[in-house]
Amino acid sequence: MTTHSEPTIVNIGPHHPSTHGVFRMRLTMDGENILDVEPVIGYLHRGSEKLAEERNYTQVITLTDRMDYVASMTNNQAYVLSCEALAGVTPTERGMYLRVIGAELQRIVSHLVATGFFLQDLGAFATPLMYSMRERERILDLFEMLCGARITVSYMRIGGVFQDAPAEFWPALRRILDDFPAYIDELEGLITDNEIVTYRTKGVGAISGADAINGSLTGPVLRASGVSWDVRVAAPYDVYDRVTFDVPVGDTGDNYDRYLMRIREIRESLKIVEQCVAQIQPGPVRATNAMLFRPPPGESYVPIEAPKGELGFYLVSDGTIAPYRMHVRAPSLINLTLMKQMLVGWKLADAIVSFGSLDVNMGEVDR
Amino acid sequence: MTTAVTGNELADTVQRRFPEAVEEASEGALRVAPDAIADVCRFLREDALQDFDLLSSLTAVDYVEYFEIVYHLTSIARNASVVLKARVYGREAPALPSVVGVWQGADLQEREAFDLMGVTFTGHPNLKRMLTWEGFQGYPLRRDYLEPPLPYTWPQGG
Amino acid sequence: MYGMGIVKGLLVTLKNARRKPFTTQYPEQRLEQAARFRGQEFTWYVDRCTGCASCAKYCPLGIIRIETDPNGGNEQDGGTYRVDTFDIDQARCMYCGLCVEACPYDALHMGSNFEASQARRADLVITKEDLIGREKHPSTWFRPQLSREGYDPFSGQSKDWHEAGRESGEWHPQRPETLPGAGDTRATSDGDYR
Amino acid sequence: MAPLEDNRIFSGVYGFFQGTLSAPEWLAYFFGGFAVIMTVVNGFLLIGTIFTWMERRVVGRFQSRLGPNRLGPFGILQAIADAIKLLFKEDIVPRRADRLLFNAAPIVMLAPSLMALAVVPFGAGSYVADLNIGVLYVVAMSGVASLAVLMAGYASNNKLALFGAMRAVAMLLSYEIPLVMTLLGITVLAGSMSLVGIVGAQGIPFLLVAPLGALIFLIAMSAELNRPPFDVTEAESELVAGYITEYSGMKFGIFYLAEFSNVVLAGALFAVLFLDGWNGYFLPSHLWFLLKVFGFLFVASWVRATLPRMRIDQILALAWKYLFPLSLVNLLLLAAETIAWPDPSTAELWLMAAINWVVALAAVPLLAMVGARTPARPRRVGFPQEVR
Repeated sequence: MTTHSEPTIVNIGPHHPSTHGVFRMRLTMDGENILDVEPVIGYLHRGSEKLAEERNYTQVITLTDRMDYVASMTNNQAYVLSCEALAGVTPTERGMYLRVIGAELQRIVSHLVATGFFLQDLGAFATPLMYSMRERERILDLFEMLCGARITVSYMRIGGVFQDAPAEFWPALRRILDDFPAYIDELEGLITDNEIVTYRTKGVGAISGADAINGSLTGPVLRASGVSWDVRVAAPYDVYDRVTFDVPVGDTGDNYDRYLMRIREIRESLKIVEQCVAQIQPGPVRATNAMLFRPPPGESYVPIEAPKGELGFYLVSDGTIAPYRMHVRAPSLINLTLMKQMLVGWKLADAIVSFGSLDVNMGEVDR
Repeated sequence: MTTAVTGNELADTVQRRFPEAVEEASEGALRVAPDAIADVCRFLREDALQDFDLLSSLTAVDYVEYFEIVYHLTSIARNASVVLKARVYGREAPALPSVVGVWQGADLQEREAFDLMGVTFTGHPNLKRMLTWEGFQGYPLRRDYLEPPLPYTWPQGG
Repeated sequence: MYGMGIVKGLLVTLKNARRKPFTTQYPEQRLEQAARFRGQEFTWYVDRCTGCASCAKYCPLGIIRIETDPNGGNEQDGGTYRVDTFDIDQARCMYCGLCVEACPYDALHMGSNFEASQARRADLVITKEDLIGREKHPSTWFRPQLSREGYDPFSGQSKDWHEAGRESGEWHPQRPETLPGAGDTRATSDGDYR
Repeated sequence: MAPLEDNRIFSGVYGFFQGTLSAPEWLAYFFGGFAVIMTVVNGFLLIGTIFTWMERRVVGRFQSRLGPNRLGPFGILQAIADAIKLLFKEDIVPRRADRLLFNAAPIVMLAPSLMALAVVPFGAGSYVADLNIGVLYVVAMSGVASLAVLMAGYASNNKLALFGAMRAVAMLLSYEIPLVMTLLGITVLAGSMSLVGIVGAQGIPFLLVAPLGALIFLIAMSAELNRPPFDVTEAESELVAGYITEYSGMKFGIFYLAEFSNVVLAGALFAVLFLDGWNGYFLPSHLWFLLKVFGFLFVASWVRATLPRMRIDQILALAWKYLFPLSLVNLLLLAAETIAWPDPSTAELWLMAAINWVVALAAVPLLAMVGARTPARPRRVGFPQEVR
């Protein structure tokens, strides 16, 4: 006699240990295999774009910190660059260098978090996560020295940064730059050629280069699929045209490659910070001291390479002190487009790992 | 450096292919008739010369008299970017063809524009609310959206 | 060989087991904080405050409440108002520091404490009396004169308003018209920024 | 089979009741046996509780943090504090759960591991019972535990728990076979199934003599106990807490204690079967036994702190395509050697050890290439009508 069975619908999230914030997947399952995925988002929607219309340009900076709460420095940078393009303000030299140092340190922090939680999803009992958090804390101490806060930094202002780095910042940065490569080798030793990790992530959730471009994926996820597209190289902003670094590119675009991209990008970021520290000159750190920034009417969109992908603020100004419309091109949201294609056909365990490898931050997805 | 293709340069190539599509070409962007947007986008993507294969960002802006949908396109091979715009009039049911057929990346961005601005994209596979819950009435990002006075109870969402 | 990756991982864990734990036991031991730490319990010098309320205007959340008495105590010649109430609602404050940045007279400074939690939400509102009576340990956030002097809010003694010093004029935020390349930015006659 | 009388605890209590209280003979016998059981079960559960504390400290140490250190010296009372806390926690039974099965599951999980203690020799001459089919008894007991996981998963009316239960059934049963094969190998080598006999026959610790057997035992036992890298039944990153998602209060406490006590039991078995039980120089036999068990527990915590989890189909592939042939090779090898040297002296044991090591070092990588590879992308399993 034939046993009749039909697909079960399993809800992963919104209250679930490994959904990187508040995210829900309605999986239609046949036993362990996934037949259909429907991501449900919006649990962390705070209406940042509506709020921005009631705040003046400098107050919106505190809003941008809280979008991708793991990489607030690069959020500030994207917003401030867009404002400067709006009013034609050119930031000071030292301000730009400090911005790039902050952004690259933030990229290292964001990739550490992504790698740590990627291993946590794979089941390693929080040990790689603890190592990543331990190193992340040392960089957050630097941020605390630089701008007074560890997570919501609000460090950048239109025209540069709000205050110069304190004297004890540079030796502390020097210490980190010296012993970080050794630490990254240790973290890689724990993960990269661990048979169980390769066994579970190689070939899982692969996306081809063409599909990735068509699905507007950007950042490490796109580069893992073999497409060499990095906004820092394509459209250099701040001082990225004066530093040399290479862009790691994967080949198959599976979970393993996405993890490798992040580890290699951490090494590249270290190189960039090294060059910035060498090239930085004393000088003013802020072009304008304007409290009420009032750009001429117009619009601007300056994309940057945030840790999660291409982040850009589309600002429309009508000449008043508040932006008329602010739209955030959120890389985390758009990287979710191809999730169904990545997960269908795989197992329940792979769904969590593939979602983890996309390194999505719910604060940025829902805004 | 990404060469920003201006609206004027693009105007005549698009004009030749789609005579009545171009409404206005300025330094910053090329404004196209709303119902021709899908065809122009397909042309810009598939044409070997243009090759805009990455839809960077899709935004809806509410200018009270009309809604303006802004498309930021990028060509990875040519390292070029262009801004395409389309204006949709009327506030009850503004609609224009969806470009999900051209770039799959537009899927979630169009759903967000529909959810927050109320612009329907015809031909979108599952145009549903994304950020607000199913029982939500009104489109919050519109300039004339007024939060109903408290205490209000939304019907139980899906 | 098949098992080598796993063995290497195990050795890395073993190597880390020999290192000293990096966690600090909070109530007994404390992390040393940076001088610029944006903490709770603001430092406010009543003698310097002219009641201009630019901090209240500039706060993104609008949680600073200032009531001044314009016709009353206009004793100081500089045309300052006497401040009757100066409440900061710390329950909703996010410690972004924009109020400290906006204060043109260096009267308001960020605090450097993070243990000011209360049982009831209403107790979280700091009143004028609290601010005046409190020990003054201003953080050096957006106060270059304090960081230049190497002041450490965690060890130093309370700082009187004379010693807090004041930064030169160009450091403080300017009125918009001094913005290079910006259009006419003065407020229109009917008061709103049209 | 040593009679119960010469067991020190039993004879002490029996004498006390018989002599001073001049109680009837059957009552003294009852209390004598009860005392023996009390000491063994409580001792075992105490070690289980200590292991929960030890695991948290050791894994903490691996993660360069401290682990519990507030209650008692080095936080040793943390385990007892957890037990007390769980006692007072609210005990929730889900609405449409199968009440009988739901309440029975924790007991069915803990009871077999306690019963399996009867045959384990803790020291020179101190064991509860020396059954001559000791190994078969242990295998029977470990089979029951997998039943408890299925009962818990099915009874708690929760999809994630059901997933945990289904995975448990598949994994535990398919790892039973390599486990039994290895125990068979050891029995053949030692010539007797009684654990005391096996300890006696170990001139050299069997770990050296049968390395392949030890490796398979370790892997199969860690799968039986849901220990990483095989903890798919309560995978906290996928199934929230697997089959014990719906459990709270002391029922969860019993499950938690049962899981850790099973690991201690596995440690005891590994010590008896492969590390020559309580034999050792200078130190008293009980201390040697404890040292060996805690050594195994340290390695278990070490593995738990490092290795990520494998996917369920990879685990099954590992069992059937890799461990099963490997255990056959091991069994064949040991059987041949026992025929060649029926009653092996120490010298012959060393010879057998040499052969076994060579074969082990050859067989493991060779089979790894062939057996353990599973198709990275499983065949598309769809329903007749593909869902949307």
